[in-house]
Amino acid sequence: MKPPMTINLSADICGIKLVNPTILPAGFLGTTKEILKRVANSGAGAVTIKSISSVARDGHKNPTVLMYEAGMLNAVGYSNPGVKAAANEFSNIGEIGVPVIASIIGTEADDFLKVIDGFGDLLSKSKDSSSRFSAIEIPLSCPHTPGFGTLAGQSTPEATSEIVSAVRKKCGLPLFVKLSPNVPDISKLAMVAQDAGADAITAVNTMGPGMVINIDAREPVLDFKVGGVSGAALRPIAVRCVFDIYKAVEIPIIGVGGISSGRDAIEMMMAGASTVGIGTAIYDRGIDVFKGVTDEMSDWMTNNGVGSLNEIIGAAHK
Amino acid sequence: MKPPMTINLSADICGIKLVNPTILPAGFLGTTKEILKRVANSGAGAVTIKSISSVARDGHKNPTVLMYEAGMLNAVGYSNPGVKAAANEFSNIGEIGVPVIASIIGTEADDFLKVIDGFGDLLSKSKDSSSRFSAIEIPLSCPHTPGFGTLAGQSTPEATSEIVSAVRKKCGLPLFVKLSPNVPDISKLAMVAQDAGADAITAVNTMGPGMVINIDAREPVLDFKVGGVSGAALRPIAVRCVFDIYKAVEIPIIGVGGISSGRDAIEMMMAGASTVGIGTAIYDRGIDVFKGVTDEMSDWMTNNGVGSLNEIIGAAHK
Amino acid sequence: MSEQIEMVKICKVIEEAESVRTFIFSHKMDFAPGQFIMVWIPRIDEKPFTVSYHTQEEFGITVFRLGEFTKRLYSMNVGDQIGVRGPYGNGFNVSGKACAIGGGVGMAAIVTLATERDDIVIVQGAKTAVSLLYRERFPNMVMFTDDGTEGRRGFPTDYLSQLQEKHKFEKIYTCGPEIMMKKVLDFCLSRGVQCEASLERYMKCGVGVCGQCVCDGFRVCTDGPVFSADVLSKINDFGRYSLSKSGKKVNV
Amino acid sequence: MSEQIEMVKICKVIEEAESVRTFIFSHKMDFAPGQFIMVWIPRIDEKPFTVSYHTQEEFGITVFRLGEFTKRLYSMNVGDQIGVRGPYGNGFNVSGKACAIGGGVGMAAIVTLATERDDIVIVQGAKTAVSLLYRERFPNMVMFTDDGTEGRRGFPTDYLSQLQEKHKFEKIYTCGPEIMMKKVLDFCLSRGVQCEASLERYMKCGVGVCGQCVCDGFRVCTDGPVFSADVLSKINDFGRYSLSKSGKKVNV
Ligand SMILES: Cc1cc2nc3c(=O)[nH]c(=O)nc-3n(C[C@H](O)[C@H](O)[C@H](O)COP(=O)(O)OP(=O)(O)OC[C@H]3O[C@@H](n4cnc5c(N)ncnc54)[C@H](O)[C@@H]3O)c2cc1C
Ligand SMILES: Cc1cc2nc3c(=O)[nH]c(=O)nc-3n(C[C@H](O)[C@H](O)[C@H](O)COP(=O)(O)OP(=O)(O)OC[C@H]3O[C@@H](n4cnc5c(N)ncnc54)[C@H](O)[C@@H]3O)c2cc1C
Ligand SMILES: Cc1cc2nc3c(=O)[nH]c(=O)nc-3n(C[C@H](O)[C@H](O)[C@H](O)COP(=O)(O)O)c2cc1C
Ligand SMILES: Cc1cc2nc3c(=O)[nH]c(=O)nc-3n(C[C@H](O)[C@H](O)[C@H](O)COP(=O)(O)O)c2cc1C
Ligand code: FES
Ligand code: FES
Repeated sequence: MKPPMTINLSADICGIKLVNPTILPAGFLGTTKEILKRVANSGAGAVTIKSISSVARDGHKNPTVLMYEAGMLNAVGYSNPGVKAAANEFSNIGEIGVPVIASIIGTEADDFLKVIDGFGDLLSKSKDSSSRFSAIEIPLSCPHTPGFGTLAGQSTPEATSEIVSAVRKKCGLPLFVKLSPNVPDISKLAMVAQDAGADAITAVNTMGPGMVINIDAREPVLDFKVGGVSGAALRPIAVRCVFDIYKAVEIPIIGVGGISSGRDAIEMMMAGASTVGIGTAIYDRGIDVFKGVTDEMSDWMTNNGVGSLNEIIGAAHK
Repeated sequence: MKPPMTINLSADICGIKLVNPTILPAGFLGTTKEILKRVANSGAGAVTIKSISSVARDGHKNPTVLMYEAGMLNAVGYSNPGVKAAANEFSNIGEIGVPVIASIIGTEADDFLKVIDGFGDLLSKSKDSSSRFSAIEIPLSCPHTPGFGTLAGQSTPEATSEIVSAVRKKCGLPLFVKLSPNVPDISKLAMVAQDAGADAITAVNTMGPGMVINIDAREPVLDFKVGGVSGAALRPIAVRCVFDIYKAVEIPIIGVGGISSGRDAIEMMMAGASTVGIGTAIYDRGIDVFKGVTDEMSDWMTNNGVGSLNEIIGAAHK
Repeated sequence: MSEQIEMVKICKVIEEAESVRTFIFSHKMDFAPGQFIMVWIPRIDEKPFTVSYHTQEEFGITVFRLGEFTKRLYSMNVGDQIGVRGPYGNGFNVSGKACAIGGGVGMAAIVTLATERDDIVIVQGAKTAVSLLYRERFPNMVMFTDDGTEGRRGFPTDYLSQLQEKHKFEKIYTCGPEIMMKKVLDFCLSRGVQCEASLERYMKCGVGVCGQCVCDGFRVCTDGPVFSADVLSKINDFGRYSLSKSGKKVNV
Repeated sequence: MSEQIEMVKICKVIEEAESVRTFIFSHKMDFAPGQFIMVWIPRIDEKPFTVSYHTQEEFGITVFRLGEFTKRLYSMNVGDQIGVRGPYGNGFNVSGKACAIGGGVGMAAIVTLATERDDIVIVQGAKTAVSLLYRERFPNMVMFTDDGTEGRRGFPTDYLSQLQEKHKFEKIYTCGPEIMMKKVLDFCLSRGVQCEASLERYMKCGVGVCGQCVCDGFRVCTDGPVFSADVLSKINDFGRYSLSKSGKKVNV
């Protein structure tokens, strides 16, 4: 009999150490420090705050979130209390206990810089890593909020380059650029982001947008009519995006889209992701999904004699 | 008590009369006249032949089709016997008993014309409608076959315009242009197709492409690695595309993507489709899905006092 | 019902009090007292409402005319259609000799609980007589009004010791203004009586993903809305903060 | 197993005849005799194979070394991995006193049927002695060889009347070269004996959507591969045409 294996699930993204590769992505539950603590305690390797803009936004009217049999649609519309309130909420960030990623949004490059200013020391590289965010993430890819993401043309190579460069100059923390799957050539965009100074690519944001109509009401269900599609529907698209990006760039990838089991997480990592985001699966599996996925990964690794994540990352390219 | 309602399910697309709005889309089962007869007898209002190129193609190696929990991936790669064999197979086309749509493909505009030539009288408007195809469909939108569709740039406005114009000049039959959901602006493309002479828009082809990796094999499952995504995963995207196109053009729309129930079909029609394609649902519900969907539509219409499809088409825009 | 919104027609409207109406739908629903549904008025908004009436064949909600959304809902008539999804959240845990103390919107949760457990002592507090709810459904209800126009004068929480002496409750349920619930909780903790309170927070998704309704590390929509005393006593936000529509922390 | 491809390891290899091997996998499978699975060799191809061996804990396939794909498969060893999905298709309908006539690849379906129904008379035809399969598993098998090197000389179909006189079969199953199956069918139709034949067609999806395997209005992968006499007698393509990889009609 073989001796029992030691499975090492620790992950690394741009030098940030995670006890496991699962990350809470932006927009899920990241409204307060206390709820992020709960997610961390439930097993997430890292967490992301809900995207923050310079001033408060109410977002779209409800319904903003909608389940359908193959996933979820949402048009939350970036509701957030603005950077001032957020900076206050996330002071003493070290209490959360795992690395925290700051997702920030803006309409023009300048807006992103205002948010960085607003967070002050929380985004200052010179601070001790336990008293600040571990990384900054800029989603250039929301498909349902006028003024932001794809609706504002932020997913063109030109805009991506401009915004990434500006943020890069302003903030010394690891910079993650979150891309949309709804672009003609995601590898190219990843290369543009890399060249402009991104330290990692987060792939992907929601796809579409899509629409669900309630036929008895004869109306689209989401108040904004259309919303980004996440969950199982998105997974094969996200896996293909990560696979393509892995071939194109040197920087690591955070794979996000429809992951809900250990097998799904391993699939995404074999496509090339170094860590994985888990959002929509919280709906089905609860906040414990992070521990569930990690346990399932560990079981598969044990059964397959795989001791560490390095043997998995990019394995489908060989 | 109200008198029992008469439900009229008959549909019209470019003057072609259908007993009901369900259509077998290209690529499903359309290999022989006999199998199309079976589909027609199982309740389809119209059927489409598997896309035909000027010369025979073996397509991609297997696996070419793959189910996953939210839909289907395929990279069939346009296997087809070429137009000569197809013209032979589909002689006496009237036997099929419902309108038959000829899906034709090519790499350059010229190739499309060769296929039209190859079909001869079967695509001649001067022939009696029961001894020829009822319409011609050109998919400019396959996401997984080198030389065709999106991989050949056929979904740019320029290429769309060029190919549609060329086919328009050559063939007098109603011309359906099938679009990809993976384009930056599908309304614009629909307008370009309309301006170039399209009589209807078929929306949509498969999305993506996507990828599924078998983690135990550490390999993408499809032999072509990536494939177009259809089924439930695609439905909200398809509904949104149809909704957008309906606002943009005057010509009718054939709505395709993830329809598997009467409610799904009505949803697609409320978004703006005049008729609907049903493909992937054959996997779950069998060939009888056409009758099933039609019966379910009829039940809903009865319960909601809706007598004809005209009251449904585009209803979500009001 | 389920995750998908279902359109349901109003089959009955009951005038409960000034600016308060109950709407009944003839629609089956699997339901436990304390759960809520999301109510959609197309093109307007979608908001959470406690199920206040429930039989084998019907369910109902009680609407307090407040802002834009409830004005629309309040003015609806028999035959009008709304969309509903749910029910969501947990329900009350029923056990032992119990009392249920409610006020305002909170009474909705109290009455379905009392319908299932007819030995529960129901206590209602209101500003004034015309605001008292569900009097016909529960003739034995113990009533308090701030102005003494009906029942006893004052807040129910002022008489907690007295009630407890008399009935020796093993458990007290409460749903209503958070200040009232906080007092009930403190009372129960000091007396070693079990307690469950149903919280209200601004909600969006209703299914535990958006983070809008959080109260410390809990999602009111999914982990609640009913919480037990031992959890509540650890929730710092209880009685203090909630998140506004944008996510800003505001005082409750 | 299921719609998802599962990777399974070869746990045993059996030499059946010249260029024919059976591969056994220790993997459970819900299965009815006559069904097939799709076998995937990553980066090579994926093709249909009849399940030729089935117990509670194991299943197996018998591989005839023919072209590119079967050469690869044939040369695999214990511990090697392949992907499988399925089983697909219908199975045989078991009833009455029966005979099963097979030849070549077709024997795979015959033997799992005979394993479940040990009263079936098995008849095998082969070119020559070394091509005969499964002799150890079924010592009572009636054998024919074209060259008379083992069993009777000639085709099983030449002796159909004789066999029928002797055994008075209520039903005859057949799987093998289509010309053989066509003869069995014609015989059964003329004698009023029930008949089921298992067809082989080029397959791609295996699940009834691509149209590659069609035979008149039927999909061999989903409506078949087993068809009854009344259906077969109406299929014009049976014994005549199949579709090549591109979809071209070719003679069988
Ligand atoms: C679990 C739960 C159960 C509820 N049950 C009932 C009920 O049975 N009957 C009833 O009349 N009301 C109930 N409410 C409150 C109700 O959802 C809103 O108060 C109501 O929709 C008021 O909205 P408005 O647009 O009319 O007024 P607004 O002027 O928009 O709001 C008035 C106040 O209601 C609250 N509110 C508004 N929108 C929401 C929202 N989306 N989620 C939560 N609170 C909100 C805020 O505190 C706000 O200050 C419940 C709320 C929750 C969280
Ligand atoms: C329902 C069914 C059950 C089968 N069971 C077995 C079995 O138990 N054992 C076995 O050895 N073979 C079986 N086959 C045939 C097997 O799938 C192929 O013959 C085999 O893969 C040969 O492929 P090749 O690449 O080695 O040879 P090739 O040179 O490619 O093909 C040889 C011949 O095999 C047939 N063939 C090839 N590919 C396919 C395909 N994808 N689908 C169907 N026929 C094909 C063609 O008639 C071709 O002329 C079965 C086929 C079907 C349809
Ligand atoms: C309700 C909801 C809200 C979201 N909000 C944000 C957001 O604020 N910022 C962002 O970058 N991504 C946001 N996303 C996208 C997710 O972070 C994630 O990229 C996407 O949902 C795919 O992952 P999943 O399938 O695991 O959910 C949101 C997604 C959902 C469903
Ligand atoms: C296996 C398969 C083969 C297909 N082949 C073609 C094709 O040859 N030509 C074409 O225009 N579309 C083809 N399509 C796309 C379908 O016609 C249809 O647009 C798509 O599947 C969405 O509809 P559905 O979700 O109902 O399947 C194919 C789709 C599948 C799944
Ligand atoms: S309302 Fe979204 S988490 Fe509770
Ligand atoms: S193999 Fe595709 S329909 Fe049978």
